[in-house]
Amino acid sequence: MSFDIDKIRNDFPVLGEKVYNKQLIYFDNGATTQKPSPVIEIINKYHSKLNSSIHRGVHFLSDQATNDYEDARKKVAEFINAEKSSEIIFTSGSTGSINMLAFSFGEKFVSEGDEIIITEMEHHANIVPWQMLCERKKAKLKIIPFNDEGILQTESLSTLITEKTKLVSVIHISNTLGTINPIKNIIEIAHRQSIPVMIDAAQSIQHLSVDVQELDCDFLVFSGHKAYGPTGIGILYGKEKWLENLPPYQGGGDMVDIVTFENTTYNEVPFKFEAGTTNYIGAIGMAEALRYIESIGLENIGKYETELMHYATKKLKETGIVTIYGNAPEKASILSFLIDGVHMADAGMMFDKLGIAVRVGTHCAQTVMQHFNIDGTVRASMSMYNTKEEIDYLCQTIHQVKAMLS
Amino acid sequence: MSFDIDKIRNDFPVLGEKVYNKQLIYFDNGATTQKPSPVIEIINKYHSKLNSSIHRGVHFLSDQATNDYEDARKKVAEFINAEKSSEIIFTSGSTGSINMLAFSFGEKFVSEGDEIIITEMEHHANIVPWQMLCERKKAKLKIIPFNDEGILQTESLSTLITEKTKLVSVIHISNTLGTINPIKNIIEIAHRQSIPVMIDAAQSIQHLSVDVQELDCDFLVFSGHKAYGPTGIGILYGKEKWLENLPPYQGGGDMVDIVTFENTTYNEVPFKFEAGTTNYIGAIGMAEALRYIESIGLENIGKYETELMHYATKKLKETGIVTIYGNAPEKASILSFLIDGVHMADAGMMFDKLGIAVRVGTHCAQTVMQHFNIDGTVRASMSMYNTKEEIDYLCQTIHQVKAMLS
Amino acid sequence: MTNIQEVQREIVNEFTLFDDWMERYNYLIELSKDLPVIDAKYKKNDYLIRGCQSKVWLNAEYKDHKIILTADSDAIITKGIIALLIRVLSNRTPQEIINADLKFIDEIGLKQNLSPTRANGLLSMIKQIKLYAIAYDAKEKKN
Amino acid sequence: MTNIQEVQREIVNEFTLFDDWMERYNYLIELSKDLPVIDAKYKKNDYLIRGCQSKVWLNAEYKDHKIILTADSDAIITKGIIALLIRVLSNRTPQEIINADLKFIDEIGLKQNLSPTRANGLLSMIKQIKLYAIAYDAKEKKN
Ligand SMILES: Cc1ncc(COP(=O)(O)O)c(C=O)c1O
Ligand SMILES: Cc1ncc(COP(=O)(O)O)c(C=O)c1O
Repeated sequence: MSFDIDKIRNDFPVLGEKVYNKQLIYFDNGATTQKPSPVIEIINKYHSKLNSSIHRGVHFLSDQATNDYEDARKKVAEFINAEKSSEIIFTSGSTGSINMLAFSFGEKFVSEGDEIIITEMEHHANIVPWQMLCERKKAKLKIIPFNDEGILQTESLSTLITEKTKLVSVIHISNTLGTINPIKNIIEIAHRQSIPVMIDAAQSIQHLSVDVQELDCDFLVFSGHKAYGPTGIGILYGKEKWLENLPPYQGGGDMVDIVTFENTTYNEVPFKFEAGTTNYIGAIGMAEALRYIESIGLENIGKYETELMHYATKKLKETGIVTIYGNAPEKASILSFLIDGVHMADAGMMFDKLGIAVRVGTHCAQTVMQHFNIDGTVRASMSMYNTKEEIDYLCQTIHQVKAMLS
Repeated sequence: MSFDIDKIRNDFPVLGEKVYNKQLIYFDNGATTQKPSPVIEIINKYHSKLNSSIHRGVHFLSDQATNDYEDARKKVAEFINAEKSSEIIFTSGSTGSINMLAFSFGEKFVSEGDEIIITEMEHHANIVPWQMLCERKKAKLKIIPFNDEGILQTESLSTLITEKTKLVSVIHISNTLGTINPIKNIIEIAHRQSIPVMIDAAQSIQHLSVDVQELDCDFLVFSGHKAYGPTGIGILYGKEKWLENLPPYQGGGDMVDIVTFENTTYNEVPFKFEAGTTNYIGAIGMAEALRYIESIGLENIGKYETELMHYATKKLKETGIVTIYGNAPEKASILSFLIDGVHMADAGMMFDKLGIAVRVGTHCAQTVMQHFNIDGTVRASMSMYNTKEEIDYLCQTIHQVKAMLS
Repeated sequence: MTNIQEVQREIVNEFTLFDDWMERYNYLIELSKDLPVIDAKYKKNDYLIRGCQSKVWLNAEYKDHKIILTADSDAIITKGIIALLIRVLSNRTPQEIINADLKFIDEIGLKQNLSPTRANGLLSMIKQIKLYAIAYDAKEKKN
Repeated sequence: MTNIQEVQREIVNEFTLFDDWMERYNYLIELSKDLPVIDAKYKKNDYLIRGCQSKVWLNAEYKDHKIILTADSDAIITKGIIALLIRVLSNRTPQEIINADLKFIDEIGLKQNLSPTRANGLLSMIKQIKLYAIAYDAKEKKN
């Protein structure tokens, strides 16, 4: 299949917009991706023709919405090759998923003195829920460090694991350094001691093929809005054997079987974890986004984005005035950098006015900044619809920024 | 202001749809309401022109989205007359809101032997989170009963309250019986003993004017999708003095101030309670829906819906073959009933094929069914876009159903 | 006796006669009346297939290498659909049931009743029948 | 001395000369160089107005019924904006500051920098200046 960048760009209406009279260059894909027309249209269609609450209705619209919602679940299962679609729980996003897991897993399996292992390069979403759990349960958080290249020191994992270790939770692709972590290896090491592993795939699901059965991960999370889908929807994948054993997170409609004031029994998996009216339109939109990804081909996308990354890295280095943070050999199209002698905030404001949307700051990964002893970086995160021309323009701009600001 | 039903119906594209070749009659508004064009359009516009992650960006799109998101917060605050917009927390829905409160309030204020008071007519969303909390903390759930008319026995509240009572949580309008509960009175009684009160306004916010300052409630929740807005978004209102004192619910991006592995400090209210990428497009859509409600006028809506309710009640009674559950004098446009001698499931299937969307079952309020010792009811819940003609057709259909099924 | 395929075809043919949903339902209501009454001793919670809106009781017996199904429901249309299911699936060998592809449900427009929305026990009922068949089949092979 | 309104008008006039954003930024960068250097003793965490992307240090002193502001930032454009704020707000009475409506920020297109997105401390800085003013005003009235 050929990769038709013009066609792809055409599928994303926002890319045609101008800001401050400049053609928009959207390099903030790590924060959220833009939406292709099929996603926009299905949401529109739902709101205009079909909207109806799911699961409990006995009427046509409700049947239709329920079927589409459950089909969305199947699509997600298929996309990550889950064994069963009941292993897919719809949540509000990656953050919602990790919090759900931290609570449910924590209630059942974590007690005083136990340990959870994460890495030094986690997004706050994969730090704070575990810290909160540890505080509640008097458990301990342990950290796999990374080196100055941004490479995870995986070899330290086996020494970090003790008989008190209950879970290992690892970011697949760092949203700041771009590092693609060797999660298969990590999962193997943890499994040797029978410790379950959660993968934060928020930055990887849209970039490379994730096969939960092949990885053998126990849990995996990602967000709809970072994979060309709508906001307010995300996924918690869990192996059936785990989900069956975890207590529910939120209580409410749909997640129950029989409710009495004396005793309430819960619905089966996955419904047990989906309390209340779920964001079914979000789920349906998300499935459409995954279909869109499939129509382009994840392999094509990954290849193209990697090419962009290599190109951008080379070009940034050629400016001679840029320091890149994160230089792992296995890297996705996320580039964190600073222009020498220029404050990131100044750079961000200038980029903005020149039409370039980058992110500036800690990228919700303050521990990464602490590692390098910096306040933050400028981050350009590239997607399938970005181009080399856009990268060229960014690099030109860098010179301009430098000239003005120092 | 006149109430132009034709114009209103025109604003809701789905109402023009046919099901099984019959004109759709949508009487399932208690489950979810349909969306007017301005809401559909703003979501569309966001997806096509503006989408960008909020709060952390320094670029144009992100600024715009952040401003619109924070304006949405102001709109919600204004709509319920909150003192400050920082008292408005965006959640995933009423269920998400109640679970957030049950956790955060429970962590801080509820311990062994303490009591939470709810009513016998709660939606599961206002039962199960408290049951889960009570189980975790070994606390006790106490129940304000209702009588066979569906009237809450408010007078029992003062005897239920003890010094162990930590919170009273009450449904404003019953999603099953339609009863409008005397929440002002309940709040007064509880406040006399300095006990905070949460109001579940999921069914009232779209029907009558809710003024949190006048009510003096401590917390209030509702859902976007039941008030003509999108799915996946809801509100937890809390008085500032409470929100400042409650611990966060979910951990992640945006809700933190400084994150280190040793110690994490939290952002200020309301951000402390909004972890991760929030459903900002949902929030913006929700605000648009509230604006739509205002453009029609909540008073006009309430008056019209009450008129529909009285008309429907009269008509249903005139059939002579219907039993209505919930006959409180103060009632919203929610009608639960059974056709004598006809199973609700049979009735539901027939209504469906005749184009009428009603809900059949327990409506996530099993304790209400237990009260009446029935398996469930048929529920017709009416909105501003329903008409007397639709009610007439429902009543005709009831005769047809009865004739066929007995 | 006609096989599962043939009975399904029969049913589909019967339903093509109907112009609208009310006629179809009328027919299901008729069928519900013919459903052989299940033995009272099976109308207990142990035999109940839980559904949200209507109750379905189901019993399976094994006679002469065949599974005999009896059932009931408190809802009439559901009972009519059950009557169809029994017509197709009762008095069959476990293998026949295990392999049965119940296309007729879709073809006569009742597929909805098997969607996860319709918590009326029909989907669970079919699952339960297949489970019985698997169990009797395993037993058979053991003997 | 010109009053707050007049200074704002002056600034707006200056900015109308610029055709594009780069010129405006250039001017802000120039201004940043003129910002009187804050005393080193105030460049400590106690005087820091926390922002996500750039740091702002602020000190307020009260002399002859007027508030004297000094400030600094590690980001240059932010520093330029601070210079404007100080030009408008420093050397004013508490009452003047309390009542100040800082329209110029919007009018010269810098409103964005006060949006909750721009966690660069400017919004907090203005809040902090107003808080100082309120505090000194209260003190004044007490004396
Ligand atoms: C009274 C009441 N409370 C809470 C809820 C739960 O709302 P949601 O499903 O939007 O979370 C509902 C809606 O079903 C309701 O009617
Ligand atoms: C690696 C990683 N994990 C988790 C998250 C949180 O995702 P969300 O904000 O969609 O909940 C993000 C996104 O910011 C991320 O990049």
